[in-house]
Amino acid sequence: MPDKPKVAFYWCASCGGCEEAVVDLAEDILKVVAAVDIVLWPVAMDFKKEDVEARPDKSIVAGFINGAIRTSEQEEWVRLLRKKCQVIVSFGACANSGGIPALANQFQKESILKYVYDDCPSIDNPGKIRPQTECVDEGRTLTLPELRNVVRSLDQVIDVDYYLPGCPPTPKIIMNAVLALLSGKLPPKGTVLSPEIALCEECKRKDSKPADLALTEFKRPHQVLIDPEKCLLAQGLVCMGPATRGGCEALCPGGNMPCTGCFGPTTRVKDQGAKFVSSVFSNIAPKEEAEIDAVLDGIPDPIGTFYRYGLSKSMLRRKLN
Amino acid sequence: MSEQFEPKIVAFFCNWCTYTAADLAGVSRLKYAPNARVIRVMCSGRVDPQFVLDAFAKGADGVLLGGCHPGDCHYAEGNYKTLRRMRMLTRMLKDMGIYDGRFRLEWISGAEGDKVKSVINDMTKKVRALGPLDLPGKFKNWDKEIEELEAQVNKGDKDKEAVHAG
Amino acid sequence: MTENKSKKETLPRVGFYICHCGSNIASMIDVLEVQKYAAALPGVAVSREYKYMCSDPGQEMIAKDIKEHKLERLVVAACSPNLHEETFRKAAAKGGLNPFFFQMVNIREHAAWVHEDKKSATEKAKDLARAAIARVRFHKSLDKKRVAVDPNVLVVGGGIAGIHAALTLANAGKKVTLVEREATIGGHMAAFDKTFPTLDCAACILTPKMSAVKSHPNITLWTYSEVSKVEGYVGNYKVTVTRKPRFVKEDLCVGCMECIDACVFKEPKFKDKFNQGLGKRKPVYIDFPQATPKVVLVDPETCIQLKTGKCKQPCAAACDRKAFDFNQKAETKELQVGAIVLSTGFKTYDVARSPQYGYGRYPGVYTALEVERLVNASGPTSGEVVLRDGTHPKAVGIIHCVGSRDAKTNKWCSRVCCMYSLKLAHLIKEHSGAEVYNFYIDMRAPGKAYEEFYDKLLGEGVHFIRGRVDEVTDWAMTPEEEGKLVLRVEDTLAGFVRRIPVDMVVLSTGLEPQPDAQEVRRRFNIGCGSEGFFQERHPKLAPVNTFTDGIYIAGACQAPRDIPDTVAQAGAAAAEALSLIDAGFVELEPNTSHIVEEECSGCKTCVPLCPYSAITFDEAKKKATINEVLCKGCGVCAAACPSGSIRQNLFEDDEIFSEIEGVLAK
Amino acid sequence: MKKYLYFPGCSLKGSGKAYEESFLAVCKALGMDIRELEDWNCCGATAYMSVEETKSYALAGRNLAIAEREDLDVIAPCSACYLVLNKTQKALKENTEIRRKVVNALKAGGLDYKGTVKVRHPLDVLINDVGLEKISKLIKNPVKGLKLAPYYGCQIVRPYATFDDQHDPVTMDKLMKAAGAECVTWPLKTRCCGGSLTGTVPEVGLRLAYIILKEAKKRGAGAIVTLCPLCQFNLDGYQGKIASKYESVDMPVLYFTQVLGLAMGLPGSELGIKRGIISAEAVLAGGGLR
Amino acid sequence: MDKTAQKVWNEAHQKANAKGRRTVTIDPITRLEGHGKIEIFMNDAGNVDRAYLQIPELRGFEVFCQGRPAEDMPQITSRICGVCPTAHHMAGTKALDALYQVEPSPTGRKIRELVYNAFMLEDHALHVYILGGPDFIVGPDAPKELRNVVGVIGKVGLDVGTRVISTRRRLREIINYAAGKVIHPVFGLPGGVAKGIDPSEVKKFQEIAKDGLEFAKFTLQVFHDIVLKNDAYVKMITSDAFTHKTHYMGLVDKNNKVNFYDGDIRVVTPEGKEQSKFAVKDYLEHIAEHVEPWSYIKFPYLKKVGWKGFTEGSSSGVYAVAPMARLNAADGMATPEAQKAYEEYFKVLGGKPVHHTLANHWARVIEMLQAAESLVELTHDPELTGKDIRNIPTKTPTVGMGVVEAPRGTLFHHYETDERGLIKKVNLIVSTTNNSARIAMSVDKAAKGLIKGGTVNDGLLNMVEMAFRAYDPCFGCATHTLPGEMPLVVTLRDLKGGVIREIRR
Repeated sequence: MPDKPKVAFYWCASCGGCEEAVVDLAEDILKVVAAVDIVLWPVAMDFKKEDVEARPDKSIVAGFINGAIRTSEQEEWVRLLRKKCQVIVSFGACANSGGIPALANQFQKESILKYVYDDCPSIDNPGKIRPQTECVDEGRTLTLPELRNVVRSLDQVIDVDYYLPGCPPTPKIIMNAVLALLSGKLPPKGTVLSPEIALCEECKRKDSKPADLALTEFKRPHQVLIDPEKCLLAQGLVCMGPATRGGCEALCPGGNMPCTGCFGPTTRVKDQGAKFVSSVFSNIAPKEEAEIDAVLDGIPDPIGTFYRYGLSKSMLRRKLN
Repeated sequence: MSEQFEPKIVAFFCNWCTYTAADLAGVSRLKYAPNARVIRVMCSGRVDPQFVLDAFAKGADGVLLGGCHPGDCHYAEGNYKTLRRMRMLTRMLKDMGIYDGRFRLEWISGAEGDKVKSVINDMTKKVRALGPLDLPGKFKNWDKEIEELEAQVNKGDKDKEAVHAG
Repeated sequence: MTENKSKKETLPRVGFYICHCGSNIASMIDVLEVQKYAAALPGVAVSREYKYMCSDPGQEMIAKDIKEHKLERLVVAACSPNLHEETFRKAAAKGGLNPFFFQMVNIREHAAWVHEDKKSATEKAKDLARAAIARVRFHKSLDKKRVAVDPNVLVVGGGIAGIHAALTLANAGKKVTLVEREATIGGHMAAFDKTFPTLDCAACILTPKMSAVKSHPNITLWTYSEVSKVEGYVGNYKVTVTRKPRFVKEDLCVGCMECIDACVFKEPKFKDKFNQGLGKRKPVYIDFPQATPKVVLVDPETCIQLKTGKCKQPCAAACDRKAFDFNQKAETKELQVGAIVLSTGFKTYDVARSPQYGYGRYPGVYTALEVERLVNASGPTSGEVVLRDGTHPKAVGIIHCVGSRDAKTNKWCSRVCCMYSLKLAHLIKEHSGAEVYNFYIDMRAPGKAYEEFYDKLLGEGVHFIRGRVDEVTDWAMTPEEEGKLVLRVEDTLAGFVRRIPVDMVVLSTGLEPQPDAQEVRRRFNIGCGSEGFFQERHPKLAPVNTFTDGIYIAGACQAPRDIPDTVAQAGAAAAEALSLIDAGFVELEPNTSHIVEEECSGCKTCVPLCPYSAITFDEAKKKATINEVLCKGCGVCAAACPSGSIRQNLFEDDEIFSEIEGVLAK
Repeated sequence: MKKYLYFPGCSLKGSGKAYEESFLAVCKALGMDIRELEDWNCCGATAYMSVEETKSYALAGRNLAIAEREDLDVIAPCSACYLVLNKTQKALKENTEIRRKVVNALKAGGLDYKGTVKVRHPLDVLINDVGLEKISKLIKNPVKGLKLAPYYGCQIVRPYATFDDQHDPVTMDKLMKAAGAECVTWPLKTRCCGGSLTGTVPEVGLRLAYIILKEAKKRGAGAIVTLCPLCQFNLDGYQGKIASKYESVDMPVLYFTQVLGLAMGLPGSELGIKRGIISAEAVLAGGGLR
Repeated sequence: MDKTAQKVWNEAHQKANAKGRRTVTIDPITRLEGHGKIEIFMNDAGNVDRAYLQIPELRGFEVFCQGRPAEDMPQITSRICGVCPTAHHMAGTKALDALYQVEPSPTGRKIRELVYNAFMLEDHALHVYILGGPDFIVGPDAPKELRNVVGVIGKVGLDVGTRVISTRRRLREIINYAAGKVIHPVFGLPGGVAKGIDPSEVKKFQEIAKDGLEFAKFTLQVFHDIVLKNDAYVKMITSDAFTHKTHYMGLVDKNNKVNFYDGDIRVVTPEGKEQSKFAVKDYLEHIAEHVEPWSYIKFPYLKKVGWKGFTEGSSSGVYAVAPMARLNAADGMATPEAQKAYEEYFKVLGGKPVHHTLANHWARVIEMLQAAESLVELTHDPELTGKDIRNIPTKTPTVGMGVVEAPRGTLFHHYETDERGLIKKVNLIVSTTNNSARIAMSVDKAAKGLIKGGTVNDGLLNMVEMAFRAYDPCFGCATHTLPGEMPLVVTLRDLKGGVIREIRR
C-alpha cells in the first residue's frame, strides 16, 4: 500500500474538546483518515508507547498535541513525540498558552488539595485523609503521581513548529491546517495557523463601533440585555475581540456574548492581557483616580478576564508565592 | 562581608517633563541612588503595560514610570491615558503577587529635579527593603521540576545510542 | 581603541564612543572600563573613548570611523540627548550614515553628575551603553519631514518687551499681531516716571515706541484682547483671540475725549486703575493721555447706560464720529502664525500679605508703584508728593525687599527693587526735600552705571540703614514720635534696634509671576518653574526658547528683570523667531507613528487617542490611517493598539524591548 | 451642634475665674455642647518648657491623651495653655524621638496618644464654628458707646498664627463690633504685657504693662478687652503699682467673653464683672449697661 | 512498508474508526501516570485479594474558580469536559438562576431545553453507535477488529454510519446556532439565555428534530433486532458479574417522569422504593463524599444511609446514576414513544429496579427517544422564538445550586459568592463521580470473578472494559482534570506490591 504520511494525535491536560473538534470535522474526518496514517490517538485507539519509541526519529510527519502540560507523564510523552515527529503542532488554547487549566497558576497546589479534600461543602473526611503519592492500604502499597506546581504551555516544555489557536480550534482552521500540511506547503516555523489580524475584522458588529468609546462604566453580561447588533465594547461589556486573533469568525459575538480571547493575541503582541488593558483603558472617560477606579471596579477579576486562556504564556506566567 | 541588596529599577521617563527633570537634577548636581536605569520615551503614553511586565520578567526589582503632571502633558492628555492603564495594571500586578510599590507612577515636571532625586531615593529604599523580585530566577526554579525529567529523557537517548552502537 | 574581532557577521556593525566631557564624566565614571566593556559586546566593531566627543575632532573621528570601519550603527555615551543628539546625528550623516542609525546614552546628567560612588556609576554606564547597543540594531533609516513655516508672528503682551519684539519683527518685514490684555499698551513702564540709573523720563523713551507700534504697517494691534486658544505646532499655529468690548468703535474714535467731558458724571469719582487708585476717573475714560491706541472705553461696572440702560448718553451725543456702540459684544478672531513671542510680564507683590507694614491701616504707607504715580508729572498730583491726608512728608522711609528674599513670601530677589528704591529716594527727595531713609538687606547694583547711581544717592544725603524692618507702627514711645509712623528695625551695621519716625513709608514690592501664568503656559503648552515664571529651554544656552518649538519668551514673564535686560531679551526672542521664519521650513523629528494596513482590524481604538486628530478611520477600507504630518510622535496609539499594528519610528516595540533587556541583562 | 472639651488650666480656676465664668456662660447662651476635660492637669505653662522639655511635653501630652479618647476638639481659653498644648501637639507630631519618649511615658500611665487632637482657642471656635451671624442674632442689648482696645497678647498668634493674623489679629475686634462696641485701632494688640516679669523684674514688667495701658487710654479706649488671664492680671492687678511708679491710668481690663455676655444680656453677676480690680462699672454705665 | 508499521496501521485504522476503548494491549514496560489505573492484588492462593480503581489526577476547578465572577462559571466549568460541555454549562447556568434568585423567562427556558435535548440525543447517539454499542450490535465475542463502527456498518448497512455522522452534525448545528458554540457554549446567563431564535430558523430545526426522532426510533429497532432477539446477550446483560444492587438517582418532573433539564432529585432503594426526593438546594443533606488515600476521585454516597465501604444493598450509601439509574428512579418517561419503550424495558428485564450495569445501553436508547420527542415538541412551540429571552436579575447573590441530568448521570453545580457575585466557594459533583463507588465495585467484582488460581483470562480485560463502557465513564469530568475518556492500566501485584503483570487499554 502507498506510504501515506504518518500523523499522531496526543492530549495532555485538556478537556477532550479538541478531540471533539476533530470529530466535528464530521464527513471530512473520513477524508483525513483516508489521507494519513494515524499512528497515535489515545482518545480513539489503544496506544503503545514502545511502538512510538521504536519508530525512527522524525518518522512521523506531524504530531498534533492538545492540552496544557502539568504532569511528568505528559512531559515524557511530548518529549518523545518531539523526537519522533518532523513537525509538532500545538493544538488549541491549552497547548498554546495553558488554557483554562492555567488559571490554576493563580493558586498554590496545596490550596487546591486543601479545598477539595478538607473544605468543600459535601466533603465527609473526618480523618483529613489526602490522596497520597504513596499509601499502604491493609498492607497493599499504592501510588499516585505528583502534580506539577506550574501549568505549562506545550512550547514551554518542547520546541513547537506550528500553533492552532482556539478553545477549541474550529473545524475550518483545523481542516486548513491539515490541508496545508498535506500539501507540503509549510509556512515559516512558529506560524500560528490563523489570520494575523484581530477579531474585529471579521465581527459582524464591527461597523457599529463608535470611534470614541469614552466608557464611564463596565457592565457584566448578566446585568444587561445585550443588543445583538451593536459592538459589545460599545455596550460596556468587556469584549476581548480587539486584542484577540481572528479566525473563529466571531462565534461568541455571534452567540450574542463577548469574545473571551481564546484564540490568543496576534504574534505582534507578547502579552494579550497587558495589550488589552493598554487599548481599552486608554479610552475610558474619567481623569480622576477615584473615578477611574470606580470604572475599573466594573471588572472584578482582571486576570481571569484578560488571561482566561493564556496565563501560562503571560509575561509573569504564574502568581508569585 | 555580606553586601546589601541593590535593587534594579527600570524607569520609563517622558521626554518633556520627567526626563528633562532628570537632566535638571544632573545640572544641579543633586545626588541620588544609582539604582534606576532610565529608558526615554516621548510621552508616558507610549509606555505599553507590556513594557512594565517585560521589565519585571527580565529581572527588574522595581519599575518607575514618570510623566508630566495632569494637565501639563506636552501631548495634551497622554498622561491621563497612562494613568488609566496603569491603575488597572497595578491591580493586575497585585493579583499576580507584585505590589508594595514595586511599580510606581509619578508625575514629575521639568522643573522638579529634586523630585527625581527624592522619588528614586525613596523607591530604592523601599524596594531594597522588599528584597529581590528576581523573576528570571523564579522562572528557573519553577522549571527545575521539568528539567530533571528532561535530563532523564536525554540520558535515556544516550543509553539507546549506546545500544545501537553495540 | 579596541577592535572587536569576535563579532557575529549577522549583527550590524556598531561603533561605540564614550566621552570624558573633560572630567565631568571621567571623574565619576571609569570611562576606559566602559569602553573596554562595550568593545566586547556582540556587534560592536569599534569602541573608543575621547576627551570631548562633541568637539570637532571628536565628530571627525566618528565620521572617519564610519567610513573606514564600515559602521552601520552609532552609539555615543556622553551628555543628555537634549543637548547633543543633533550634534552626533550630524556626525553620523557626515560619515555617510543615516543619522537615525544613532542612539545616545546619557551618562553625564543621568549618571556622572548625580552619583557619588564611582563603581556603581560605572556599572550604570555599562548597563545604559549595553541597552543602547542592543537597541540601535533595530533602528531604521529615517528622514526628517519638512513643513513650511507661516511667516506671521504673534506677540502676546504689550509691555516694553512685547513692544520691542513686535517692532523688531515688523521692521524685518514680518506681519506681527500684538495682543494686549489692557486697553493700552505700555505695561508697567508706562506708569513709571523716570528710569534708573539714567533718570530719563520713561514716557519720553516709551511713548515714541508705542506710537511706532500703532502706526507700523506690519503690526496689527489688538488691545483689550486675550488669547483664548492655541492649536497647531511650530511654524503653523492657529490662535484664537477674544476681543473685549470697549463700547466704542476703535476705528472711529480719534481720542478727542469730548465724550469724557460730556459724561453725566460731572466729576470723576471712580478709582482709576492706571494711577493705582490714587486718582479718579469717569465711566468713560482713557488710561492716560498717551494711551495707545488713543481710544476711549466705557467701564460696564460703572456706566449707568450699561448698568441700567437708563442714561441720556451725552457721551454718545458728544461724539460727532458716532463711535459709541453700547451693544458691542466680545468678538473672537482667529489667526495663523508661525511663531509666538510671549511677553506677558509680571505682577507686583501684594503688600496685604505683609500686614506688619500697615499698608491699608496707615494712610501714610504707599507701594512703590503708587509713588511712581505720585512723583509723576502726569500723575494724579502732577508730581507733587502729597500724602493722602494732604500733608507733605518731612521724613520718608523706603523699605526694600517687601515680598522678596523672604522665606515667608517669595524667596527670590526681585532684581529691581534696590535700583528703583534708589530712584524713588532721589525723586522723593527732589520733589519734596524730605529726609529719606532706605532700609535694605543688601544693596544690589550689578548693572552698567548702577553702582555709580548708588554712590550718587549716597552723595545726596539719603540715609541707608541695613536691616529688614520689623514693623511699621503709629505707637509713639516718645513725644517726638507722636503722630508719626515709626519703623522698628535692627540696624545690622550698628547692631541695635532703631525706631525711625517718618511721615511716609514706601514699600518696595517684589516681582511675581502673573496670577494667571499657569493657565497661560498651559494654553501655550510651555512649562513653568517652581516659582511660577515661564521655563526657558536652557538657563544659559536657550534663555528665550521654550520646550515648545516656535514659542519664545521675553521679559519679566520669564524672571524678574529690569528694562535694559527686558529689551535685550525681547530682541533676542524676535531674532529667534526670525531665524525660524527665514529658514522657511522646520524639520520634524521622524518619530511619528504609522499603521500597518494589512494588520489593522479596524477596531478604532487608536482614533480617539490622538490629541492632534492625526488618526482617521477610512470607511472604505474599514481601517485606520495616520496622517504623519499631523502626528507629533507621542506614541500613545502605538502603545494602545490591541493587535500591535501601529509602529512608532525610533520607539518601535523591538527597540524598547531590547532596551529593557539591555539595561537588565548581566 | 458640635461637641467640645474645655481645658480650663490653673488660671481659669484661680485668678482668671471671671474668664471661666463668662466663657462658660457665653457658651451656654450660644447653646454650645461643652464639657470640662476630666482629670486634666497643669499644662506646664511656658516656664516648665524651658526647664525640662521632654517632661513638660509628657505633662501636657497627658491632657491631649485624655482628650483623644473622646475624639473631640479641645478649647483652651488661657493663652499659655493654648500655646503649650499646641506646641506639644506639634512636637509629638514632628519629632519622633520626643513622641517615642512621651508615648512610652503615657503608656506607663495607661494612656496612649495618636496625635489626632485639635487644640483650639475660643476666638477660633466662636468665629469659625459658631459664626458671627449666629452671635449677632443673640446680641440683645449691644454695648453702644463702649470704646474698647482689643488686646490679644503675644501667645495666641505667635509662633502659630493658625486662625488669625500674626501681626494684626482681628477676630476679637470682629466679635466686639458684633457686640456693639467700638474698637480703637492701635498697634499694640500683640505687644508683650510684661508676662511674669511683673513679678520677677518689676521695673521691666511694670513698664511694659504701663505702655499698653497708656496707649489704650491715649487712643480713647474706655477699657481694654483681652483673652488671656495673665494679660488681664498684669494689666488690671498692677495698676496700683503702675500709678505709684508712673501715673494713674485707671483702665478697666475685661475679658472679651464678659463683654460678649453683657451684650447678650447675661447678668453681670454671672460674668464675674465685679471680680475686676479696676471697676468697670463706670465705663459699662457709659455703655448703657448695668 | 515495514511490518511493524503495517501492523500498527491496521490496528490503528480499525481503532481510529472504533473511537478506541476497544482492544487491549499489554504493555509491561513503562509505568504511566495520569491515567485511570486498576491495581489488582492477588493473595498467595493466586486469587484476587482486592482490586482498586485509581484516578490519579486533579485539576482543581473548584479552587481556581474562586474570586471569579459567577456569570463566567458556565463558560469556565464547561472546560471540565469537552465531551459534555453543554451539561456543565447548563448546570452552571441553572446554578446562576438560583444564585440570583431569578426564573428564566419562558422563551429563555425553552431555548435552553431545545439545546439540551439536542445535546442528549447526539451524545447518546455517539455512545450507542461508536463507543458502547458495537459490543452488542456486532457481538461481544465477535473478532475484535470487527467490534467497531466498521463492524456496525457491516451489520446494519453502510448508510447507517453516514446517517450517524450527519445526524449528529445537524443536531450540533442547532446547538451551534442557539448556544454560540457547540463545544463550550456561551449562551447561558441567569434568568435566561443570551440570544434568541430567529423564526426563519425554526423550519430547519423542525426538520432536524423530525429526522432525529426517526433516527431514534430506528436505533431502538436496531437494538431490538440485534440485542433483544439474542438470548445470549440478554443472559449476559443479566449475568451476575455485571449486577450490583445499589441505590439509584435521577431527576424527575412533577409527575416523577424522567427529565434531563430540570426537576427534583429522586433516589430509590435497591428494592425500588423511594428513598428520598429533594430539590437540589438540599443536596448537601443527602449526599456526602468519601475520600480514599489511593485515588484523587472522591466517592459520593447517600448521607442518610451512610458510607459502609464498597458494598451493595439498601444498608450501603453507594448509589448509581446515568440512564439505567434514571429509569429506575422515575415512574416513567415524559413522552409517549419513550414511555412505551420504558414499559417493555422493565418487562423484559424482570421489573424495577434493574440492577444490570449493561442495561444502561438499552436505557440510553430509550432516553434518545424522549430527547428526540421533546425536541420535536419544542421546535413546534411558538414561544421558542419569543423576544423575551432573559429576566435581568435584581436580587443580591449569595448561594446557588444547579442540577441537570448529563448523559452520564446527575450533575451538581454549587456556587457561593459575595454580594458582588464573585465566587467564594464552588462545589461540583459530576456524573461519573456519582458512579465512582459502583464502578470501583464493578472492577473489583469482575476481577474477583474472572481471576482464579493466578491464571488471568484475557477475557477479563474485555469484561472489565464492558463493565466500564456501560457506565460510559468520563474521568475527565470525574477528576475535573483529565481528558474525556481515559485509558486504563491494570496492574496485577502480589501482596507485597511486586508487579506480577500489567495490562492496559
